[in-house]
Amino acid sequence: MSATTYAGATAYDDALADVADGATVLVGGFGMAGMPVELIDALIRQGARDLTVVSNNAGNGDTGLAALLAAGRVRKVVCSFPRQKDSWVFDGLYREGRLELEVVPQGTLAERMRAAGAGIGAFFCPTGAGTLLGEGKETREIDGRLHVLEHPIRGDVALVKAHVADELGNVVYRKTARNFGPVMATAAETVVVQVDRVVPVGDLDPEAVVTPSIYVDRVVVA
Amino acid sequence: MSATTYAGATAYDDALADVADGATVLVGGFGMAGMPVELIDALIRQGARDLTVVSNNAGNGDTGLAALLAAGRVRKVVCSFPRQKDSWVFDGLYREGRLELEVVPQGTLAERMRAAGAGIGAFFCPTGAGTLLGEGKETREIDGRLHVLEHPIRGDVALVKAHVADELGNVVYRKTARNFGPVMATAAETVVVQVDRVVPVGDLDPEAVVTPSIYVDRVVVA
Amino acid sequence: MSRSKDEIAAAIAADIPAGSYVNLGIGQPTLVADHLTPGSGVVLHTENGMLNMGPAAHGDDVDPDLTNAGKIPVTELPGAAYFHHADSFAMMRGGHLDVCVLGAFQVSAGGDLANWHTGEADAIPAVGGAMDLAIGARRVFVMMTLLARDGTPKLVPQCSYPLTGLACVDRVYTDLATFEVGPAAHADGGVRVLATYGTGVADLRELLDVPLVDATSPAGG
Amino acid sequence: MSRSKDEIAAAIAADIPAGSYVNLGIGQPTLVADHLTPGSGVVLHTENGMLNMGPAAHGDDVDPDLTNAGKIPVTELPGAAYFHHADSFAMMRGGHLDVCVLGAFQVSAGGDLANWHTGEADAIPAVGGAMDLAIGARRVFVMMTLLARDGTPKLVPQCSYPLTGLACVDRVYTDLATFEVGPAAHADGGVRVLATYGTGVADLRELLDVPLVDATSPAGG
Repeated sequence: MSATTYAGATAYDDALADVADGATVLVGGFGMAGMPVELIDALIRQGARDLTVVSNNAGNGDTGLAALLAAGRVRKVVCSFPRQKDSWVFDGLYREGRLELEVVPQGTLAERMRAAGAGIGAFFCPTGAGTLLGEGKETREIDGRLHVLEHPIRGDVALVKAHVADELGNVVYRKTARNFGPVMATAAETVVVQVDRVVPVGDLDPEAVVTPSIYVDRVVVA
Repeated sequence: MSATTYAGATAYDDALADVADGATVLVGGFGMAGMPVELIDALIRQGARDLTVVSNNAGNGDTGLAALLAAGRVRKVVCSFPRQKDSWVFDGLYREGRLELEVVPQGTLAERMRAAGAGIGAFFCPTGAGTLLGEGKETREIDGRLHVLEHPIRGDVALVKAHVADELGNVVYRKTARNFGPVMATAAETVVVQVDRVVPVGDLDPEAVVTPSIYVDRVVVA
Repeated sequence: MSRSKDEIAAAIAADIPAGSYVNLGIGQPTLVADHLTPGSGVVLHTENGMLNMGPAAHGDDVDPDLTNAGKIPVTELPGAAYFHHADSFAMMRGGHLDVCVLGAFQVSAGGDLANWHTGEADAIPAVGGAMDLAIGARRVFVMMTLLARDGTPKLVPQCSYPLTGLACVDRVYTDLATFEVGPAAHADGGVRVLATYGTGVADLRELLDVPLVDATSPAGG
Repeated sequence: MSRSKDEIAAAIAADIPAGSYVNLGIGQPTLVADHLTPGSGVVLHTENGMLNMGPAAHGDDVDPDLTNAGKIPVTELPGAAYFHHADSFAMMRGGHLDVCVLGAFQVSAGGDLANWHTGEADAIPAVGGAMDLAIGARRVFVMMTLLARDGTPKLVPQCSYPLTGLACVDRVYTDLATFEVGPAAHADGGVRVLATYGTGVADLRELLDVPLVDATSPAGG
């Protein structure tokens, strides 16, 4: 269905008004590049609890994802790299046993969301085979190489930061801030994209659209 | 490794000089859009035999893929839609038992090549499950839905038609002529791309490159 | 009177919600495009790699690099996007299309679809994107005549032709009636008749070998 | 004399063929970039979605939307291309990178790599892209000191730390020597010593618990 544009003072809050307790939330970004900070802040204000957050990292410093964790809203984190120099919020909650953690190799994290978006039921992946992160998974040798069976990761909501959207919901990104955004936009029931700018339909080059409008439910511009 | 550019009168022939008998050749195009006609003609002149051709269709009229089939160079065709109004060359050879045929649903054809390019060992796919084309394949019910296990399709050579390349081998396409090109470019050992034009490095927008140079071995411009 | 192809296409167009993303199969389903109003905001997908496909191209607008899945030259509407085949079929298989409209040889009461192969021993098999479309879209509408040329019904208890997909069809639009099929409809005890054209539900019961539930509205028929 | 980090990095750079596509892991491996000559045509990949990454950005060149995998601001070289994470890791997993250079806690004679987890019970696990890089690149070079701070060797018969990948390392560049490891080297009866620095193969045999094959060239060492 067509995308809806949210603008004005309460745009971020309006776009996230219906996030349910227990939701799985895909959060874009790699470090701060592509991190949808304003959407995360709105999610904190919105108050949904018992969330599963899927993101590459588990928060830095005391803002953004770290603030969401500190507010006690998150039950489980699925990520590739939780431990960072400034991940003290995550580290503390995890050591206190107040957060579940699933560590997934970064490429497998991206591919599992891609599978969800692409209607792939499961896939055999060589990454992690024979390691701690492959333990407990179905394994199979294919062409002489060990693989583990990996399953899709679907979100109820995806929070994505992009660069420019048109009024239909076609989206382009900027440099390495693209990272997980286009994949997460395919993998969630409701996809919310915050952008720097919305342009009229026809202003984006159809050859250069990265996330076609079919994937985008809500565009937020402040 | 860096791409090599072939130009001049014998460019197409030079770029395909080393195709071996028995090779699997991925051939881009959907109908005539994106069909690398000049490369196919060069492959006919080159003379490699016993080829497996992977392409969406199995040739139209008497030129291009149809001419390659008519020349007796092809052992097997892997495609989604061989039977067309003007596929008389394929139809005749197939009925005479001189061509092996593997029919693959179009999306599965694309996804199997994507898997080859992406290092995925195999994947469970709902398409074709419970049909003739799913017979003999491993099946599994996932989330209440029947899936078949599909395996990668790898090429020794890919013949791709694109629009513009830069001197490094970054490539952009034009409209729906893009179709199978970007996927096939990831799935073959040697990737040969014919383009309308080669531009200096730096002339393509890095945000709009569709096939990055890492996938391209040979760029041919007449 | 029974419905013409154009009337069937118009009925399908009327049932497609505004703002939907839609794929129209090769052949008769393409007629549906003529009945979508510009204001509906319906976006057409073509599986060879494009969203916001426009009408067929003529004269100077013909561009060999811009065709639909039937390889017919088409045009581009504002807001278009191009993508490669793996991305295009990921979009379909992943359930992102709201509706697709397909032709059929047969549809079963349970929503099984047969539209790719006549089953003749010497037929050359050719599936194209039919199986991907059948299982991918959120709602699959079939557009067909209710009876084959030889008078046998095409809405059947079980398909005798080779299947395209299992339990994938939601609605069947025919010259004589519109039906709801598939697991949901079947749980009621049979196929639901939503509307009839020039024939009554009683007549349809004579024609068809599947149990029918009369769900026509008083204004229908 | 043993080699400095910069000397190890220079040796690795010298062993990367011209025109290669290369990923340099976080930490010491990034030093290799300083020793690649502009004329070599080596293209750097960063797994957060870019080819033709340039050097670290400073001052006005810093752009928060342009970082490397270590989240350090970098620059863009002519011929760059951006892509999303699934495409970036497909590129790695699919074997399209010619070389990647990684740090390690341990490497086994068979080429197993341990570089993501110390194995301590209370350590918070964090793998990032290490496993994808280890199994993806055509050739994996490890850059490390031969001995840990406590003097124990890091080139071992079997890794005691949790593994990153099986039989994935091709070469190990250390302060004291360069080794060829993995199934190919092992078939000869052990790890091959390609060059030594400030120490002899006999000394290395004392230090290490793996069988060494002396493959140093007369000019080496």
